Amino acid sequence: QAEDLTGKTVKFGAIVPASGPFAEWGRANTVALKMLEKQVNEAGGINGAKMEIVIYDDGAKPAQAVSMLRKLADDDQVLAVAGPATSSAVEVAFPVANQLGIVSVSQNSSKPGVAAANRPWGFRNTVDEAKLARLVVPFFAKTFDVKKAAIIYDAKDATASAAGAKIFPQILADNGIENLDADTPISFNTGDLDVSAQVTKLRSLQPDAVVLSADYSQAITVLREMKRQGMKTPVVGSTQLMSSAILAAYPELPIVAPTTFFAGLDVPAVKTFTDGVTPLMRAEKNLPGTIEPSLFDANIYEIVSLFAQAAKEAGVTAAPADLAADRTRIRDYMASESDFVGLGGKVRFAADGDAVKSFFIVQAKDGKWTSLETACSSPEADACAQ
Amino acid sequence: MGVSIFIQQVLNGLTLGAVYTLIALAFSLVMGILGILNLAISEIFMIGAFIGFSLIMSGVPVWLALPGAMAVAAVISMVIARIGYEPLRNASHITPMLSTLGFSMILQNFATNTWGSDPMQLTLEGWLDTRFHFGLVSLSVVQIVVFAVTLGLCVLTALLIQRTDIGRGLRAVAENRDVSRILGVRPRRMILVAFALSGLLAGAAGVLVGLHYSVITPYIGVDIGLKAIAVMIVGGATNIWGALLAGPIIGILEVLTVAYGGAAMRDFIVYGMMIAILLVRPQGLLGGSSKTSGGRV
Amino acid sequence: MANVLEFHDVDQSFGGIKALTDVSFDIPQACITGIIGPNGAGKTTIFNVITGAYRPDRGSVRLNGQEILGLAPYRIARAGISRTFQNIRLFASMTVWEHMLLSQAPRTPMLSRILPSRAVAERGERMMELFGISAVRDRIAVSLPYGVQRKVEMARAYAMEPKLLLLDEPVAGMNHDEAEDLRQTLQGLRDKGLSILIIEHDMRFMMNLCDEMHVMNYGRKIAGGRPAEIQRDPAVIAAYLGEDA
Amino acid sequence: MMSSYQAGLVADGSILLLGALSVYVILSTGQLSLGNAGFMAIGAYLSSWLTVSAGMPLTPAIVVSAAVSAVFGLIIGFPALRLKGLYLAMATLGFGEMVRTFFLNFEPTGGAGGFSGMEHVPLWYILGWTAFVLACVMICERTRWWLEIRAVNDDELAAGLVGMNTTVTKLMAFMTGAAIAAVAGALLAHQNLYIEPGNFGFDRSTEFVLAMILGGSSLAAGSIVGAALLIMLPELLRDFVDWRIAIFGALLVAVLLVRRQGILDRNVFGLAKFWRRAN
Amino acid sequence: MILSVHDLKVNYGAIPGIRKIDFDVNEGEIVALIGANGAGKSTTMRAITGLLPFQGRVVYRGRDLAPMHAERNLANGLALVPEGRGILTRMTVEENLRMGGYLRRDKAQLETEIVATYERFAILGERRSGIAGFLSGGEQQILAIARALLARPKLLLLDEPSLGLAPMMTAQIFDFISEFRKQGLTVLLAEQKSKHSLAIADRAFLFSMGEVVASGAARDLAEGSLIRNTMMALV
Ligand SMILES: Nc1ncnc2c1ncn2[C@@H]1O[C@H](COP(=O)(O)OP(=O)(O)OP(=O)(O)O)[C@@H](O)[C@H]1O
Ligand SMILES: Nc1ncnc2c1ncn2[C@@H]1O[C@H](COP(=O)(O)OP(=O)(O)OP(=O)(O)O)[C@@H](O)[C@H]1O
Ligand SMILES: [Mg+2]
Ligand SMILES: [Mg+2]
Repeated sequence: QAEDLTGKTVKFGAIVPASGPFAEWGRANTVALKMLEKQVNEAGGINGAKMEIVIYDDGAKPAQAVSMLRKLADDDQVLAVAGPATSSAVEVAFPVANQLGIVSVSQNSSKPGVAAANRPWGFRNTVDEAKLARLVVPFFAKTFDVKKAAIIYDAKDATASAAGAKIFPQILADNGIENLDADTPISFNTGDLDVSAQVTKLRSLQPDAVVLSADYSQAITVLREMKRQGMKTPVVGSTQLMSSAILAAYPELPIVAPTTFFAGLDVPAVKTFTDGVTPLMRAEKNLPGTIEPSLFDANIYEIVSLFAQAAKEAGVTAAPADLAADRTRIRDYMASESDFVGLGGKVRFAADGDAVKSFFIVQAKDGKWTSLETACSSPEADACAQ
Repeated sequence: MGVSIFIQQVLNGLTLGAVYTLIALAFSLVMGILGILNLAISEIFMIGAFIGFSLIMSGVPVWLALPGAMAVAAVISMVIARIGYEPLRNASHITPMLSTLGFSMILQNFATNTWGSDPMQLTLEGWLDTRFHFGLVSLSVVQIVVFAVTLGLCVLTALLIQRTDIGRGLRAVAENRDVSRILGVRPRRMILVAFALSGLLAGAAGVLVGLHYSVITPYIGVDIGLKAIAVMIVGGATNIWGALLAGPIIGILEVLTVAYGGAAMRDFIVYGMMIAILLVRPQGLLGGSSKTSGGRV
Repeated sequence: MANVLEFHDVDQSFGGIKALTDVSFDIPQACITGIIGPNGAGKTTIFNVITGAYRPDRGSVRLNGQEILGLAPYRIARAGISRTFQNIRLFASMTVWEHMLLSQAPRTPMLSRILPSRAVAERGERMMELFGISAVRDRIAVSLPYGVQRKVEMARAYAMEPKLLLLDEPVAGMNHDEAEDLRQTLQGLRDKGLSILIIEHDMRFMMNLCDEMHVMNYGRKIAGGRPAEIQRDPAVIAAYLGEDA
Repeated sequence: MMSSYQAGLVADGSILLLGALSVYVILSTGQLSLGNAGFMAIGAYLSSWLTVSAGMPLTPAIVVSAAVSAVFGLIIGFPALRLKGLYLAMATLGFGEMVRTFFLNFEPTGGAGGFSGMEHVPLWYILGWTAFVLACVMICERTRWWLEIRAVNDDELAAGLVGMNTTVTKLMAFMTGAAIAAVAGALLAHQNLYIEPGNFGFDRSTEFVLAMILGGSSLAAGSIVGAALLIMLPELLRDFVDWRIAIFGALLVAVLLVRRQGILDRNVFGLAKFWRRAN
Repeated sequence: MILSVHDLKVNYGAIPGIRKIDFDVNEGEIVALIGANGAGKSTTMRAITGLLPFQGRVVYRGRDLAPMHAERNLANGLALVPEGRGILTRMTVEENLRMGGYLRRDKAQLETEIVATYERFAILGERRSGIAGFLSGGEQQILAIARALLARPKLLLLDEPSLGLAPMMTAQIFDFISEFRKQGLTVLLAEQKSKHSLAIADRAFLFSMGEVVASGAARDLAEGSLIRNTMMALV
């Protein structure tokens, strides 16, 4: 059915935070995308057409994310966009995606309900924190024999505060775990260096476990303070904790989190990806020499791979006149049951726009993440079957 | 239990307050005297932290890393004085403030590109890692170092400003450049001195913060910087001792709000208190009263 | 003749300094009244009390019988007292012409301040002519020579259509001829009914100008009367004029 | 025809221009406000709540928000009367941070999770408001009333002594500035369709000040240039990738050094007048 | 000759401040610069002192002065009492006087001279720890002159020193100055009130529209009708 597109170019866009507080994410994302572009084109492109990924930086700022989405859609005439990353940017960008009729797929955003509110063009290749937490907490409680726990969260981060203030308390209650700070929640603000007061308070509650709902860069501050105050309570958190940087913060402490990807995962596709991209990232001047690909790199790699597959199979024409039709084709392909296989297994998108994929419950141990258990983000049986 | 937690919290607050005090001093050296808000001080503080970190990580002892980072910070501050302040001295006081904002962007971008945006972590070893325990209360050697250095630098700065010709010269330049020149003061040199001193203090604060919290990112400057400005204002920008009083007040207030209220309300309380103090004492707690501003008809 | 201003029993101190002690005098309508005295005697302080810049410890100041002590400075100005400053205070961003427009604004209602007005423009022109500053109308006022700035200040003060004009050392920085011109201008204004209170150290100028004079020393009024009497008063000679004056 | 990308930039620029004007009006009386993002937040949240939860049409919602924000301007303006220079700037900064923290904790408008559900406004609507506000300010600038505002800036004491009610002037400036910032906030909310407390931080307030000072703080028209520059520059510097922000900062310093009174100043117009008269 | 000025020219942007000024001052003299408003007296003084960029030559004690070096010129003994007094209003009277001796090394001697100043001008003594900005206009003028003399200048430039001074105080100030003259002080004086300054000056130069239009012994100028005529012609 697909026509031969030799000589043409199929363009996709990507919006990454390559400057500002998440610069490292964006810069690593860029490396992963460049690699993918090369791989696809070396393998014959998209039905003969060259694939091109136009990458813009939004500095994790909502206004710039929107500008870039418009620029990609209008000036660059891309067929679909990967990104933006942060939930704040996504909240503003998805309505514009709907307005313009172009797919926008976030690689990071895990704030509950964002894609669901922006049908039909907004998607997220992430799993809602609520779904993950529901499976992680019981597992964690059993493993560490948790009867009472205390929650600490980043009140300024929309995702972390939604999880910390609403989702985790509910899940603790559902699992019969006493929430020690239910009345006076312990929180801090993004960018805080000093969380000594919070940790002193946590310590004074003497919990069996600490629920840490924060982005890893903020979580490190908390873990460090726990270390300084000699607090040895196991920690459980959300996907936001996933980063190799967490591993160095408090190596003696068991830290458990859910994720759909981590660099040491023993799956062939992941190994190939990691082995391919790690040296490229480490060769970049603006990235640290010890960097490892993160969950977000895997996610954005999957997103554009999926675009490529959609373009191939749904038969885009890459003709300027068919732009709107091509975009719709990609959207329809994404919304339908497909057989796309990502790095960690099958990936599809539920009606709420979020990914359905398998995930792993991992624990930090000896400076690495170790997988403890595999699960599926969808309650339906075999939704994640390989 | 309740009491020792409280004491621990007060100690936490004092440590935080000491950090604020140092940065507030750095601000007030240029603001209290020259009347300009050097927003880049936040970033100089951050760079100081990174330089200190890098030096310590590469094996330089702390007693050498501290002055090293302070020196680098002072040089950056002097560059800002020459390029970002001097040529703009005749413009309204907002213009140099914005040019220092430009420098903050440069410094932050530089740090992101040099050290990455992810947190940089330091593992302390040897005597620095020691902690003393008094029942449930604990105090680290680094905390003691933070207190001692803060107090020492405060006293030195105050002596310099209040007891020497340099202090008078600085105030003269601030009030009227031409008049100070016909009295023999060299404005360019004076301003360089003020900026250098302020850089030294910010750099010291950076290293101490790095040591104490042992995690830093290129973005630590902004929030702490704003708080430090609040501390300077609460204490009274024209009085060096103001920062020494207001730093611990704000530090403890902040920590106690977090401990017994909630972090979410913290900034609300802190800035609310700042405004309240300004309403009662428009020149800050120790700032000279408006009488000394010298206006008469 | 009625008094425009009655300044009665005023004490003013600053910390330990008694700037005015029990000072009283009246300013008759359509008269030029002078205040002289050594440096720091309290002359400018009298102006500051009248215009509301200072709140005295005690006393009463009445403008046409109305108490004005305690009113906000802008209210006193609107009630008809305008002044110049010993340390010239012009608006740094404004041209001479803008000073003329501005000074007429406060007494008019809001709406007329927004709409352009021919009457205001005409009065502005007249003020500049009166004080001889039309030639510099578009210059930023503070960049003018010292003496010219004084004239701008006077024009600004007079443009407010005051009942009482307070002048603090107006001829400082003017040469003899300019002072003479100013004397004639001021006497002309007096003849049209304006009351003027003036501080000046130039005795020759004052003798020719004033209808009446008060002498201050160390915060107290030591003499008052016609210029010729003042000039012969031994207390005044000792405190202020010196033997050879 | 404008692409939607360009249209988006124009909308962003208009909103920034309104923000800059809100600072300009207050600064004209010599008071630096570093808290206008707070007024903007009030406008954004209140107008959004009115349109989404109370079902009010947008234009009256904006007017109401502006009025409420003006009341807050009055409340913050009163204490501001006692403060001078950077002390005042800090108090306004504190106010801005307090408003932000308030919305962070205020669950009825979503707290940290933000607020959404607004209807999109067309570009012409944003431009209309901007043009209206700009025209008002520029007309005021030519009146004698504006001379009073400048007089308060130049020498507050002398202004009082030559008969100006400086208290009223300063408070009016604060109220007007607060109202304009609220309009900017309302337009932002209905342009982005999602707002969160993080949108209204210190960086937003400084951006306003920056736009105004860069463009020229002695006349409203300057803010147009400043806002345009601030919106365009980051886009033009995209090629520099990693060093984009540093280069932006350096250019900023360079512009300030070359034109320390801002890109436009009163003389530009003064010259034009001079030219006309000469011919 | 302690100072000679050749072809001095200063512009304020597009506005000419002075066009062409030539004059000289001999060691130990009092020289008066007189002329109407805007004639350029203040501009000349500020340029010589090193506060303004200028064209032309200023030769002070045999050496050419570079523009804009007020600090260095003071170190070489050239002090200015500026128009408008230039008091540091936020400092105390005592601190202002101390600033007068900022460059002096003999701080002990300076202290005794400050005490002597207080004795001579009782007003300053009474207010030594008061904020200078609150002094009356005349008191500030006294402070400014006293402060300049504490720098031990060789050449003192006084811009309208009698501005705001009561007649007796003017006399006292000039007494004070003539005392310093005996110790080798030279004075350059700018005054509007020609009568006043001509009475104490040795020589005078008449300025008009930024140029020197007449000069001579002060006594001659005072008596002759030259000033009056020149001024009339130019106004
Ligand atoms: N705001 C103030 N604070 C402190 N002292 C003041 C203040 N205002 C005036 N004084 C003092 O009060 C006294 C009278 O001052 P005032 O200005 O009235 O003098 P004056 O008669 O105008 O003198 P001059 O002729 O020098 O101008 C002076 O000693 C002055 O220092
Ligand atoms: N800052 C300035 N900006 C622009 N022009 C100036 C400035 N200062 C002085 N001038 C101009 O320079 C010329 C000379 O002024 P200057 O002040 O030297 O005169 P002066 O002889 O001292 O007068 P006065 O006796 O009034 O003090 C005048 O035309 C004046 O307008
Ligand atoms: Mg006086
Ligand atoms: Mg002069």
